[in-house]
Order: sequence, then structure tokens, then C-alpha cells
Amino acid sequence: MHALNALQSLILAAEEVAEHAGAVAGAAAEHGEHVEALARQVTHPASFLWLIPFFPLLGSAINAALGLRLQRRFGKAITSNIAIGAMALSFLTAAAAWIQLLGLPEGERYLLNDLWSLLSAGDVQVHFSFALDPLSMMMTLIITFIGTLIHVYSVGYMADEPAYWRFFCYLNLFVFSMLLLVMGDNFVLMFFGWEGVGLCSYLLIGFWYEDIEKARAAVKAFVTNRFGDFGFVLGLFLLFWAMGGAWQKVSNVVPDREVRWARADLNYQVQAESGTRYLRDPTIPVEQGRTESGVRVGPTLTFRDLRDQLTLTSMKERLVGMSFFGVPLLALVGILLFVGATAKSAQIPLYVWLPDAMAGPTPVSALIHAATMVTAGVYMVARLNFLFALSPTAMTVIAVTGAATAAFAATIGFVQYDIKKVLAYSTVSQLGFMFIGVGVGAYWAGVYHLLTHAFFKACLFLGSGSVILGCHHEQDMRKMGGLKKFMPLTEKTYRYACIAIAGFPIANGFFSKDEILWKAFTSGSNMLDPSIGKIIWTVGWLTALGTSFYMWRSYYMTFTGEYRGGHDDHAHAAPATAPAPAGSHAASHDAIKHGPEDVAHGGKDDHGHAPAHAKAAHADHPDHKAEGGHGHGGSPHESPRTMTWVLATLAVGCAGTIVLGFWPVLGHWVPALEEPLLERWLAPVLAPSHAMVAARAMAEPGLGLEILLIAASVSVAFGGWGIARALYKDARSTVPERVKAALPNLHRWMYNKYYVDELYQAVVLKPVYLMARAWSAFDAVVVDGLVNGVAAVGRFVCNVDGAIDTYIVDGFVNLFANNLLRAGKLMRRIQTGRIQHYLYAALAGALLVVGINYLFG
Amino acid sequence: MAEPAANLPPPASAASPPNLQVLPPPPKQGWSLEAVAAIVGLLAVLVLLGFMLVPVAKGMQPVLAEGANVAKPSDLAFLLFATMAVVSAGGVAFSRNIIYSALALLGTLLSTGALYIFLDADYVAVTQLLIYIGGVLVLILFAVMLTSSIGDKRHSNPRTFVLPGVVLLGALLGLLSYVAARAPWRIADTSAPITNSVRTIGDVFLREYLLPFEVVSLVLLATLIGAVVIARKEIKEP
Amino acid sequence: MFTPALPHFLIVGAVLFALGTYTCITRTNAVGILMGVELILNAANVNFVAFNRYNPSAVLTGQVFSLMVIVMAAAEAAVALAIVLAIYMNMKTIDVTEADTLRE
Amino acid sequence: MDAHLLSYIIFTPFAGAALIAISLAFPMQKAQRDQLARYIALAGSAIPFLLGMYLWAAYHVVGGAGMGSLWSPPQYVERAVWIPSMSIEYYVGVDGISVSMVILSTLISMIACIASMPWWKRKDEHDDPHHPHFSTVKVPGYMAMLLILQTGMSGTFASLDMFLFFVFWEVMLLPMYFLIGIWGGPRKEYAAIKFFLFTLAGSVLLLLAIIALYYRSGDQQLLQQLAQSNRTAFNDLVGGPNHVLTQGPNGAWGYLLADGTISARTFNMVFLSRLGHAGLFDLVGPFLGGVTFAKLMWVFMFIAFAVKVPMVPLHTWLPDAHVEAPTPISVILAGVLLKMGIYGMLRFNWAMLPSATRSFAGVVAVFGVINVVYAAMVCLAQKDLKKLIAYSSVSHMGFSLLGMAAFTEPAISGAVLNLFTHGIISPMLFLIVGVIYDRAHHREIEGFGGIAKVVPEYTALMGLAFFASLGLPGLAGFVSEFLVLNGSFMALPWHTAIAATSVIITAAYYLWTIQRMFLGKLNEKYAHLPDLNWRERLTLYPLGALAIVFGFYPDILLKLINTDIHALMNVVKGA
Repeated sequence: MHALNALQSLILAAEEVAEHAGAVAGAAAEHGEHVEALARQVTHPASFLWLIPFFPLLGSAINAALGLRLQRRFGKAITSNIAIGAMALSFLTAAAAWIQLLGLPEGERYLLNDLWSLLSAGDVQVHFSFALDPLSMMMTLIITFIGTLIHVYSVGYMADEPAYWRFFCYLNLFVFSMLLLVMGDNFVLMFFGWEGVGLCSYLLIGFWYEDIEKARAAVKAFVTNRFGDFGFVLGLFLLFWAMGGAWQKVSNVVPDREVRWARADLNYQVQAESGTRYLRDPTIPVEQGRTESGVRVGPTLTFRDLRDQLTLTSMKERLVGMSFFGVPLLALVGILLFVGATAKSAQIPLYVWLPDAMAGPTPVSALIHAATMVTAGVYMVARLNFLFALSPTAMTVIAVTGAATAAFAATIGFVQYDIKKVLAYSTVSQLGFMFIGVGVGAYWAGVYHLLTHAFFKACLFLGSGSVILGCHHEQDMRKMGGLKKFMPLTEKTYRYACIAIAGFPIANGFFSKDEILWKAFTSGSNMLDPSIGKIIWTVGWLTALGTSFYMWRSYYMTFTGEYRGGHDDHAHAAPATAPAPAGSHAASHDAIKHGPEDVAHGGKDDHGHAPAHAKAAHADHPDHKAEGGHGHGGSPHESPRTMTWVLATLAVGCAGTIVLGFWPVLGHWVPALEEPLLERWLAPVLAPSHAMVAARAMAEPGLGLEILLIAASVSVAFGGWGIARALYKDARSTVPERVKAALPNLHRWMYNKYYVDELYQAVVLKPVYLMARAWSAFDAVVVDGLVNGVAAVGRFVCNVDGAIDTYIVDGFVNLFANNLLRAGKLMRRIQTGRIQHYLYAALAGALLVVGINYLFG
Repeated sequence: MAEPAANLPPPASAASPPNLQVLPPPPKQGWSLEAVAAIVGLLAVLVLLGFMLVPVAKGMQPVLAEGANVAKPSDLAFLLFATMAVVSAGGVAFSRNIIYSALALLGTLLSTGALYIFLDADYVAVTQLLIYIGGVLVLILFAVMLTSSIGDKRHSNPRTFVLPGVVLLGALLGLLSYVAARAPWRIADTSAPITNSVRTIGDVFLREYLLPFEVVSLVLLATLIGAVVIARKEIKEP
Repeated sequence: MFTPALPHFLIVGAVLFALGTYTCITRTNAVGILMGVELILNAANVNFVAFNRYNPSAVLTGQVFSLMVIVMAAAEAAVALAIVLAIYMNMKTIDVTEADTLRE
Repeated sequence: MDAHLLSYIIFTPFAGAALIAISLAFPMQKAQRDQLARYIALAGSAIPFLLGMYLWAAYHVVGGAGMGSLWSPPQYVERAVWIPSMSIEYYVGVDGISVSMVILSTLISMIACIASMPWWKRKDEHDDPHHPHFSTVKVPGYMAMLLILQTGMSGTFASLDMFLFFVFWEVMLLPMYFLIGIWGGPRKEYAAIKFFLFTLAGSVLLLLAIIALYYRSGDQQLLQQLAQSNRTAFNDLVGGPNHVLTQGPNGAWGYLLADGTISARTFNMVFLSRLGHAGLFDLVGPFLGGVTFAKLMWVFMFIAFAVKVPMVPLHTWLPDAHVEAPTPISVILAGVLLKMGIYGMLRFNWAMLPSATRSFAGVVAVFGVINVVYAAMVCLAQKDLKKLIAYSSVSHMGFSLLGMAAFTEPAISGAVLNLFTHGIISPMLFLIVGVIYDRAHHREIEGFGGIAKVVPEYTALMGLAFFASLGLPGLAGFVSEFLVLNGSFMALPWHTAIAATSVIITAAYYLWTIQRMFLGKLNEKYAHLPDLNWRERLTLYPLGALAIVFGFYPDILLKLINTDIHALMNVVKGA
């Protein structure tokens, strides 16, 4: 309890700071430093928004219902074309929405499409309505654009997959859920998507379910996410409760104990806080229908209303003032919501599912486990920036968790040999960076890193997929090498993506990461303690070094040196088809020209990636079929055009997205660049938090420091590259082996991911399962045993009773009955069975009666 | 009471009809049921006759006196049909040949039908004609033909239990006719003859007596099915 | 010369009833017994109609009842004869003194 | 038709049963006789289903925040004196609380009836002579029982007279006993008797309570006391919209029966609820050492209904009954019968004894939480698929208990909605089990493996059902769960937090089951498992569709439910 007090007083101190900061922000709002006066969120109706998620849903529905038949009937192309068509349509619709959004004045960029009332029960009033504001617009564009690309890529990658239609059905379904997540204008709809993407990732990780390991990975992913959802919904409920103040309502129905808790808590607050602020009792319910400055105050699940209430009404003070059994409420809410994010976005402690999720097909890893789904957590925090910004505690937790995850995952990435594992851990690490960003209040920077990461990580994953395909489903980098000459286009794109992620200032990755680190360094009192920001910067800086290192390591191990993958470990080597660099060059050259047809083509094709594919593109090719579908064995080869084309596009994207966040530092000389495009674009969404964050941040850090830090982060990019180049280029150096030999334990720990999975297995899963066994035994033995015992006792009593019945009661009855029987035997002579006799007797009797009447009456 | 029991005719074992197609096992123990029955019947007679026969005889007058101004059918016709009914009923009762009984029954039914006409019950009379004679009687005849061996007339209509029957017959006749004659029947003072009874019956069947009417129709339906079900050959269930 | 009044009809009915009863008692032939029953029913009918004639009611209760009786008689005859036939088919006789399997 | 809509819904199945009985009188080949019985049963459950749909369409939703102090007047009322000497009436009608249940019972009966048909294609291919499929054994009897059961179910939900309610309640009990005991699995006798005794024990207490309330309702002294003590509540009872009490000719208080006569006591549930609201039963002084009459009756009735819910620790009959019962019977058991526990609590404990409810709410909440978590944990350890699903329904009914005890609008709406959604999902689950059991003749989870490859369609529907049951948003299960948790958190944060852990456990055991049964390497033993046939499609697809529809548009149900249940809740809260 004392510990709790201590913790609490610390936190409360922080809250004080926050309050003052808020005041300062109010002041800061006056002199320049743009903080436009916040107003109610203005919305504009857009009745077509539902189309954006609807198309993918339709596509997946069609493929689910008819996919198999269509595929049998018209070949594989039809299913993939349906899926891709749906994606394209959805992307175009999103683009249309974007144009409409651009047409609106900045403050009013909020399209709303209210469809129907989803839930209505008391305070819970939820509508099934889609909303597009700059943030969700950006997400929607990313999802639909990269989604489309990856669909196209999959045409080639999954070409020899029998359950082709199922794959595209799942993929479309995923896009639908993801769009639900980002476009929903309330928590419930977001949660629809939140769980929906979880489902799809479950389905897609377990796509090859015959392999029990993959199935296990799928289950692991879903259940882990459920842990997160648990926290998420609790945070949601807590917020909802806080806005309603429900104790007063129910104090007369909950048992007294509850009420005492509530009271105790109240008193505790009153004496813990400095007097006047809490004279307004937070547990008095907000009376229904009260409006302040046009905003209805009360519990809500809609982002819009929440934002308005927290920015315009006294609800903000109310929430800041409340505490839940001694813990400041907003901090608790923020942390609980963030627990949800840790699961979805693979942060410590719930990151364990993501590396296993690489069991899914590579396009899935690219789309779901790199570009879109895993960033949902970041999106959620950015979406609720006005909430998180209110509680430095929550911000600190997020930022610190992000930093820890980034560093932790990077170290594991150093020693992995599976190329996809490396990318998986780098994803975890990059997500850590994003959380640093949104944690320290640099929401736009975090979101920008989300965007850039979507491009370069998708590019990397798809590149690795191309490599894996080229090496006949070999994922171990030790069996690769020298692929540069076999698959040049893949190599180029992969290299550029490495440049991006490693943070060279010629690709988008650098600008986002640098901005994040800079904001972290200058976060000031956005963290509980100003020094925390600096620590985070240091960790992030070192992590950047590590990132650069392991990414270049993977590049060099994969593409340089000699090809180490022999035929030996391919027992089922089909007749090797000669590698045709010329052919593949042709592929890369006329890729653009033939791209579109090739989409359809790769679909029809039974064995997506024959080396001479490009040349044979328009010929019919029984010879490839004869090859047995899947060109196993033989030396690596470039992938079909549908894939390389996509890689090229993404690489271009990596370069193109620079403009969105181009170097704010130049703003010191070129005022136009002071505010990058993306920041300005997102400004309306982030406005509520902007003032608070800016006011808490380090005041006027100074140009020199900024340049210094930029230099530092550039230097680590080069440093990591240099080390990796020295150690792994052409696999000449023997240092890695020696290091491994020198520190066997460290290496083993890192290679085995610090045995975290085993730890969870031992600490969580086993105990739970044992407990379940115990309870079920208890149920079967004790509870049911009691019942049966009662029954047995009852039976015994009944038996005794029955004995008495048989021998005593029945005794008399039988005696009586026997005598009666004898009498009956005598009487039954009369019973002759002749009607006449009976009739006669009857009539005679009647006569007799009448006669007697006459005699005596 | 035992006194008159002494001068009984010998016990009914003697009176039991000799002529049965198949011999029933005669009851072994001393007093046969028929004897018992005879005693009971005799008691009844002793009790009743004394009280009845005389009053029946002289009890007619007042009735006739008051009945004098009731109805004016042709009385001879009435007597004719009444006797015919009674006689043919006796035929039904006493004939030895079942065919004759059936024909006698025909006579009874006809004459009762005639009597109905005297009672202004035209519709009933007609129904009697149609249903009884057209239906029931034919049915009975069919049954006779289908079942009994008509070859030997004499044995086709066996009898049993005659003496007690006769006794009972007497007793019943006495009692009933006494009651019929002596009871002060309520008679409507203005008993206008019933006109167009047919129409009235039609009306009342569809108004007051709608439910009985429907029920009767149901009963007939049930009868139809039941008769078929009973009379049909057994279908062996698998 | 006497004119028939209610009692005469009743007496006719009585006679019919008595004879019917006698028939029922003395016959062993199932069909014969059935005839007796018919007689009894006729007796009842005569009474009904007679009473109806001498206490006329607007709804001709007596006649209606007699009609009911007739219908019932028909039904009863049908069923009974059916039973007779069934018995005959089973035990090749319709002498009720034989058909007393119910007895034991 | 509206005049007697409910009677039609209730008694059409009964007429069907009678028809089947009559059909036995006519000589037929066994095959013909069975087929006839099946057709009659189909008709006898299809007609009520259609009428139920009509009822849904025609039911007039009362808007606004409840009808004054009590829920809106019931609709489609039929009221006639049944046993005058005991002032028992034939009084049926539906309000927002029961209408959804009536509809549900007709729907599930229909589904169960279809599921009772034998294989339609590939006749008896999967029946080995040793285990004849239940749908081919003693068919007329089975169908008749099924129909009588349906009558009992809709009757229980529709009746507004306590005695009538009890009659239907028992009418329901008996066919269930035979259906489990005759057509059940290997240990059917044990299961049937267990089920029967448990429920009967409950019924005895219920009957006791009913009679006690009946006599209290006629206690002139109490009524006088009420007249003096609590004027407003009393005036509310005399005349006005909630007209209950009438002054008899001799000045004594009485109740107006349907035929205008005034009876001293009443079984009328609406009257009794209003009396309870006015606090009549609280006036009976404490006896038995401080236990008031109201509390005692509350406990009696609560136990009676808790058996049906079933509430831990009175739940042990459920797994046995489910495991032994034939599939359609499990469907009805899980789909409708379990709901009667909660429904009865709302109708009797909540409505008639609000004060006692108020003081026991905390206990109910605790029991609800125990139900949720305990049963979920037990599921995790089950080896038998059907048992697992049985326990999962125990766990899900716990949510309703929790929601009822929290007394916030979302919670109690969710509690009632949960009855419906779970009534859609759990039948689907049991049908799923039935499919695999018909084919493999065992239900051991470990006994399968990788069969997703051979029975894709079945796997898809199974996945739909499982995910719906584990509360995946977009499917019916989520909505009620969310409402209950959200609402009850406002009142009982800690209880809710504990209960919410079940979302993890549930996901764990369902997914683990899927993994062990359907994923991984194919168990060669089942390499030739046939996929769904048309009978199963006919039962599974409609339910699946409903699960999705109500997942995305639950408001159509909430609109039916909300008004009245909220009014009732406010009564109980005393707000």
C-alpha cells in the first residue's frame, strides 16, 4: 500500500506538471506558434464511403462462395482478378474521397457516412458509420494502395498454390477488416476491425494448415492478441465509466462492500490531492443531456464526441481529476489501451507472436505483418492523441516500451539466419520506433514512420519473397548468397529498401526516424522526467546503428558472394532449367510494358516463376507444365514480372514519400519547409494534443543541437553499414564465427530470442492449463460427486422404504386381496357371458324396484 | 313368498329348448340360472298383476272420456294399423324362422310408419319408410342371408330361455300398459293439428338442433368407417 | 265408437317394447336380437311422436328426437351387423351362446 | 388471426402431436408411418415458425423510456378464466422481454425438427447397425415428443399467469426426459434421470413460491397495511393505467378476472409484479430469524431457475444431458431451455420481488462471474467436444447473470440480448458436433486431426460458429458480450475485469480445439469423411447467416428488448 502511495504521489506530481503545462499551452496559444483555436469537429456527409470497404468484402464473398468452382471452371486467373479488381476499385474510391477531402478547408476535413444504428442501450449509442479525416484517409490510401500491389505480387508468388482462391478470399477479407479499423468513427467499429484483422492474420498464418507448426503459430497469434484485447476493452470500459460516473448510479444496488470501496477511494483522493481541485466530486454522474458550448457531455464511444468533450468541455478537467482506486484514471486508461496496442503491434511483452507469424505466405507477411495490421496500435494512439497527451504517465510508458522493444528486437535480429525472421524482428524494432514517436508526442512523426515503414518494409519482405522463391523456398541466408547476378532487379530494390531502413538521408526511412529521435530528445516534460527523453534518444540511436547493421548483414549474406544453395539438399530436384539472366533482364526492362497483361497471365500460369517466364509470357507453355509445376532444384532465378514490377513500384515509393516529411530542419532557412507536408496534412487531427505537447516540450532546443543529432544518426547509418560490409560481404570475413565462438552463451540466448517463448510457456500457459485440469477434475469429482452422493443416499432411503412396503404394507393388502379373490371366484358363476341373461336380470331388477315402490310407497 | 314358489312349473332346466345347433355345456350345479330367473320373474308377476290388471281394465274410461275430443282420424284405420303392428311384432318375437321374423319386422315398421301419419308426423313416417325399410331391414336381410343356414327353416331361429321370457313379457306388458293408461298425462288443451311439419323440421334442424344434427352426421361417418373397418378381412401386419 | 287418444298410442308402444324385449331375451341368433332391438327403438319412436302430437311444441322436439333415434338405429344396425359378420367369419356361427369368449 | 396468434403458435405443435397419435390408429407400413410422422412434425413446427416471424413483424415496439413505473402492457393478449375456483386464467401475451424469446423458440424448434430428419442423401450411409441413427428409431414417438416440447417452450415464454407458466414449465420437462432417456446415447438413463431430478427439485421450490405469493396476494390485512403505509404506490395500483386492485362489494380488495368476476387472490404475473413493485411482499414481517418473506421466496425461485440456467454449482446435469442427448435435443436444450432460467428470474425474482433482488444483486453478480470463468477454465480441459461446448454454454450464460445483476441499461440489455444470440450460436455448435458424431461415432477431440482438408465446407461453418461463440466482432456473440461487460463495468468494475479474462480463455480453448481437430496432418482414418449433406446445410446455413446479421445489426433486437427491460430495471433499482 505504501508503495502504491509513493508511486501515486509521483504520478500525481506529474499530473500537476501536466496541468501547469496545459495552462502554459493556453498562454502559448496566443503568441504565434500556430495553435488554431479548437472548435467542434465539423463533419461533411459523404454517402459513398461505405464503398471503400465494401469492394474488398464483396470480392472475398465472391471468392468464398464461388472461388473453388470459378477456379476449376475458368482457371486461377479469374479468382485473383476478382480480388485485384476489388482492391483497385476500393483504391480508386479512396482516391475520390481524398480529392473531396482536399477540397475542404483544413479544419473541416472530416467525411462522415452514417449507415445504421449498431448498438443502442442506455449510454451505449453506437452507429455503424465510417469517417475519413486526414489520419484515416492516409491509412486508407496506404492500405488500399499497398494492398493492391501485394495482391498483384501474390498472383505470381502463389501461382502454384492449389487453394489460390482461398488465399485471395482471405486477403480481401483482411483488407476489409483493416479498412473497418481505420474508417470506423467509434471504438466499437474500430474494435470490429481490430479483431477482424486478427482473425484474418490467424487464417493467413495458418494458410498451410497441414503443417501443425504453422497452425500453432496462427493460434498463438490470435490468443496473444486476445490478451491485448482484454486490456483494450478494459481501458475502453474504464474511460466510458469515468465519463459517466456510474458509482452514484448503482451505489444503492451494489452490495455495501462496493459502496465502502467507493467512499474510501473518494476520501483518499480528497486528502491526497491538494484541496480545491477536487471539491467537485468526480463520482457525481454527468446529468444526461447537459451540453457545454454545444457539445453534449456524457459517456460516449465515438471518437468525434470524445475529442469534442475532451477539448471543449469540463469533461477534460473531470477526467484529469479522477482516479481509480488511487491510480490516476487517464494514466490507467492510456496504459490499458496501450496494452491492446502492444499485442496488435508486437511490443514487449506481447510481441512473441509476430516472428512466428512469418509462417504465413510472404505476401501476407508483407501486407499484414509489416505494412498495415501491425501498425494498428500506432494508428490507435495517434487517433486518440488528445487522450494520451493528457497523461504524461501513459506517454512515458508508451515511449519507454517502444524504445525497449526496438533495442531488444534489434539485438535478436543480429543473429538470425532465416531471412524472414530477420525482417520480422526488424519490423518489431521499427514498430518500437513508431511508438517512441507517438509516445513522446511526435504523433505526426510516428505516423510518418508508419508510412515510410509500410513502403520499405513491404519492399523488403516482397524482395525476400522473391529471393525465397528464386531459391526454391529456401529461407536460410546461409544457403543463399551471390543472388545479385541471378535476380538483379530484386537485388536493386532490396538494396534501396535497406538504404531506406538503415537511415541514409537519401530515402524516406531516414527522415521519419530522425524526426522521431529528435522529438524524443526534445520531449522534455512530456515524459515523467525530462531525462527520460534523452535516454530514449540514446537507445534509439544505438538501435539505429543495430538496424543498419543487421539489415546490411542480411543484404550481404543474401546477394553477395557465391551461391551456397546446392542441389544436394534438394532430393526432389527437377531437371534444372538454365538460368537466363538475359531473359530476366528482359523481364525487368519490359516489365512496365507488359505489367498489366502479366497480372492476368501470372494468374493463369500454373507455376508462376519459370526462369524463362518473361520470354514465354505470351506463348502457351506446355513445357513448363511438363516441368511439374514448380521448378524445384536448379540455380536461382528472377521472379516473374508481376512480382518484380511491384518491387520496383515500392522502391519508387520509398523515394517518393520523402517529400511528405522532408527535413524540417531546413525550415530554419526555408520557412516553407518548416512544416512538412504530412504534418500540415495531419494538423487538424493532432491539433487537440499539439498545444499540450508543444508546451511541455523542451523550449527552443537550438539549431546546433539539431544538426548535431542529425549528424549522429547519419553516422550510425554509415557505421552499421560499414561493420556489416566488413563482416559479411562475399562471406569472406571469419570474424562472425570467431565472435560466436567467443561468446557462445550470449549468441545462444540471442539466437533463441532470450527464451521468452519458453518463459511464457512455463509461466503462463502451463499453469493455466494445469489449473484448468484441476478445476475440471474438481467439477467431475467434487461437484458432481456431491450430486451423485445425494442421489445415492436418496436411493438407500428409498430401498429401506421399499422393503417396508413389500413386507408389511403389501402383506395386509395381499391378504385382503386373496380373500377378495376367493369371493370373486364364487361370484363369477353368475357371469355367464350371455346377453340374454344380463338383459333379463336388468329388466327383472327394474320391475322389482317398481314393484317395491308400489308395495312400500 | 316361498309358498307360491312351491307350485312352480318344474325348474327351467326342463324348459330349456331342446333344439340348439350346437349343444351348450349344461350347467352342472343344481339350480340352473333359468330356474332362478323364473322365480324372480314370478315374484315380479305376483307383485304386480294383482295391482295392475284390474285398474288397467277400468282405468280406460276416464282417459277415453277426456280423449274423446282430441283427434279425428279414421279410427278403424288406426285400430287396423295398431293391431297389425302388434301382431307382426309378435311374429318377430315368436317366429321360428328368422326370415319370417325379418318379414314380420317389415310389417311392424310399416304399420308404425302408418301410425306416425295419424300423429301428423309425415316426415318421420317417410323417414321410417326410407331408412328403416329401405336401409335397416335390407341390411338385416343381407346379414341373415350371409350368416345363418337358411336351408332348414325350423332351426334357423333358435330360442332359449323361453319361460322366463314369457313371464317377463307379461310383467312388462302389465306394467307399461298400466302406466300408459293410468298416468295423468299432460295434454295441451288446445292441440291444433301440426301443419307442414316437414318445413318446421327443416328449420329447427338448422337452428335449434344444429349441433345434434352435425354430431349425428359425424356419428354416421364414424359408423361408415367403423363398419368397414370391422367387417373387412384382416390385413396381416408385416 | 272410440277415438284413439294418447294412451292408445302409448299402449302400442308398450306392446312393441315388451315384445322387443322378449325377442332380445329369447333369441340366440344375433340377428334376431338385433331385430328385437329395432322393435324397442320403434316403441320409443311411437312414444316420442305421440307425445309430440299431444303436447305440440314449436320446435317439434318429439319428432326431431324420433328422427335422431331412427338415424341412430340405422347406425347401430350397420355396426352391429358388421360385428355379426366379423364374428361369423371368425367362429363360423352367430349364435351368441357360442360367442362368449369374453366370459373367461 | 392476431386475436389468437399466440395460441396458434403455442398449440399448433400440440395438434401435430395429436395428429401423429391418430395416425398410429391406421395400419401402415413402418416406413410410411415414420415418414408421415416426419411430415406432420415438419408442418407442426414450420407453421409456428412462420407465425413467429409474423409476430416479430407485427409486434409494435413501444418507444420512449419505458411505460411509467412498469413495462409496457403486453401485446397479443389472450385472457380467459380457466379454473374459476382458483382464479386461474389462461393468460398469454408478449412484451419486450418475452417476444424475442417466443420468436427464438419457434426458430430453434424449426431447426431442431429439420435436424431430426434422417439422412436425405446417401441414405444411412454412415449408420452402422450397432448405433442406429436416432432419427430412425421409434420415429412417431420421437416426433410427438418434440412437438409437445415445442408447445411447452413457447407456452412458458408467452404465459403471463403463474399457474399457466408452471404448467407449461412441467409440460416441457417430461418430453425432454423421454427424448434424452429413449433416444439418447450410452448413458442416457443416468443423464435423463439426473436432468429430471435436478429440474424437478427446482420446480418444487418454484411451486412452493408460486403458491405462497398467490396466498399473500389475497392477504387483506397486508393490503390494508399497504393502503395506509404507501399511498402513492397504492393509488398506482387502484385504477389508472396499472389497474390491479378493485374494491369488492364487501369492501375487501380483490382482483378483476377476465370474466369480470372479482377474485380474492391472483396468479396474474402482471398484477403480482405491480404489487411487488408497490412493496406488498416486503410487508410480510421477518420470520425464521430475520429472513423476510420476500427474501425467502426470492431464494426459492432463484434456485429453481438457477438450475435451468444452469448456475455453478447446480450445473452438473447439463454436460451429462448434452452429451447423451441426440443432437436436436441438445440444440433445443442449449438454444431455448437454458434461456428459461434467466427469463424466469427476470419475470419472477426481478419483477415481483425487487427489494429482495436489490439486496441479492451482489451475490448474483458473483455467481455470474464464477459461471463465466469457472466454466471457461473447465472447457480448457475437456476431451469430449460436446462436453466442451456444453460447458461453454454454462460460461456464456454467466454473462447474462452478471449483466442482470449490474443494473445499468447496457448490461441488462446485453443480458437479454445474450439469451438470443447464444440461442442462435449454441444450437449451431451442437449441430456441428452432431455432424461429426454422425460420421465418426465419437467426439474425442484428440481422435481427429487435419480433417479440414477433407471437409472444407464443414470446417468453414465450424469456424464461423466457434468464432461467433468466442465473441468475434461482426458476429452475434460479440455484441451481447460487449454490452454486458461494458455495462456491468460501470457498476462492478472488479467483477467485470475478472469476467473479461474469459475472452482470452474462450479464444484459447476454441482455437486449440480447432487446431487439434481440423489442422495439422490428416488423420488417415478419416481420409474419406464425407462433407455436409443437405439436411445439415439446411440447419447450419440459416443459423450462420443469422449470426452474421445480428453481428452487424443487433439493433433490430435491441429495439424490441430495450424499452421494457430498462423499465423493469429501473423498477428494481428503485430509481
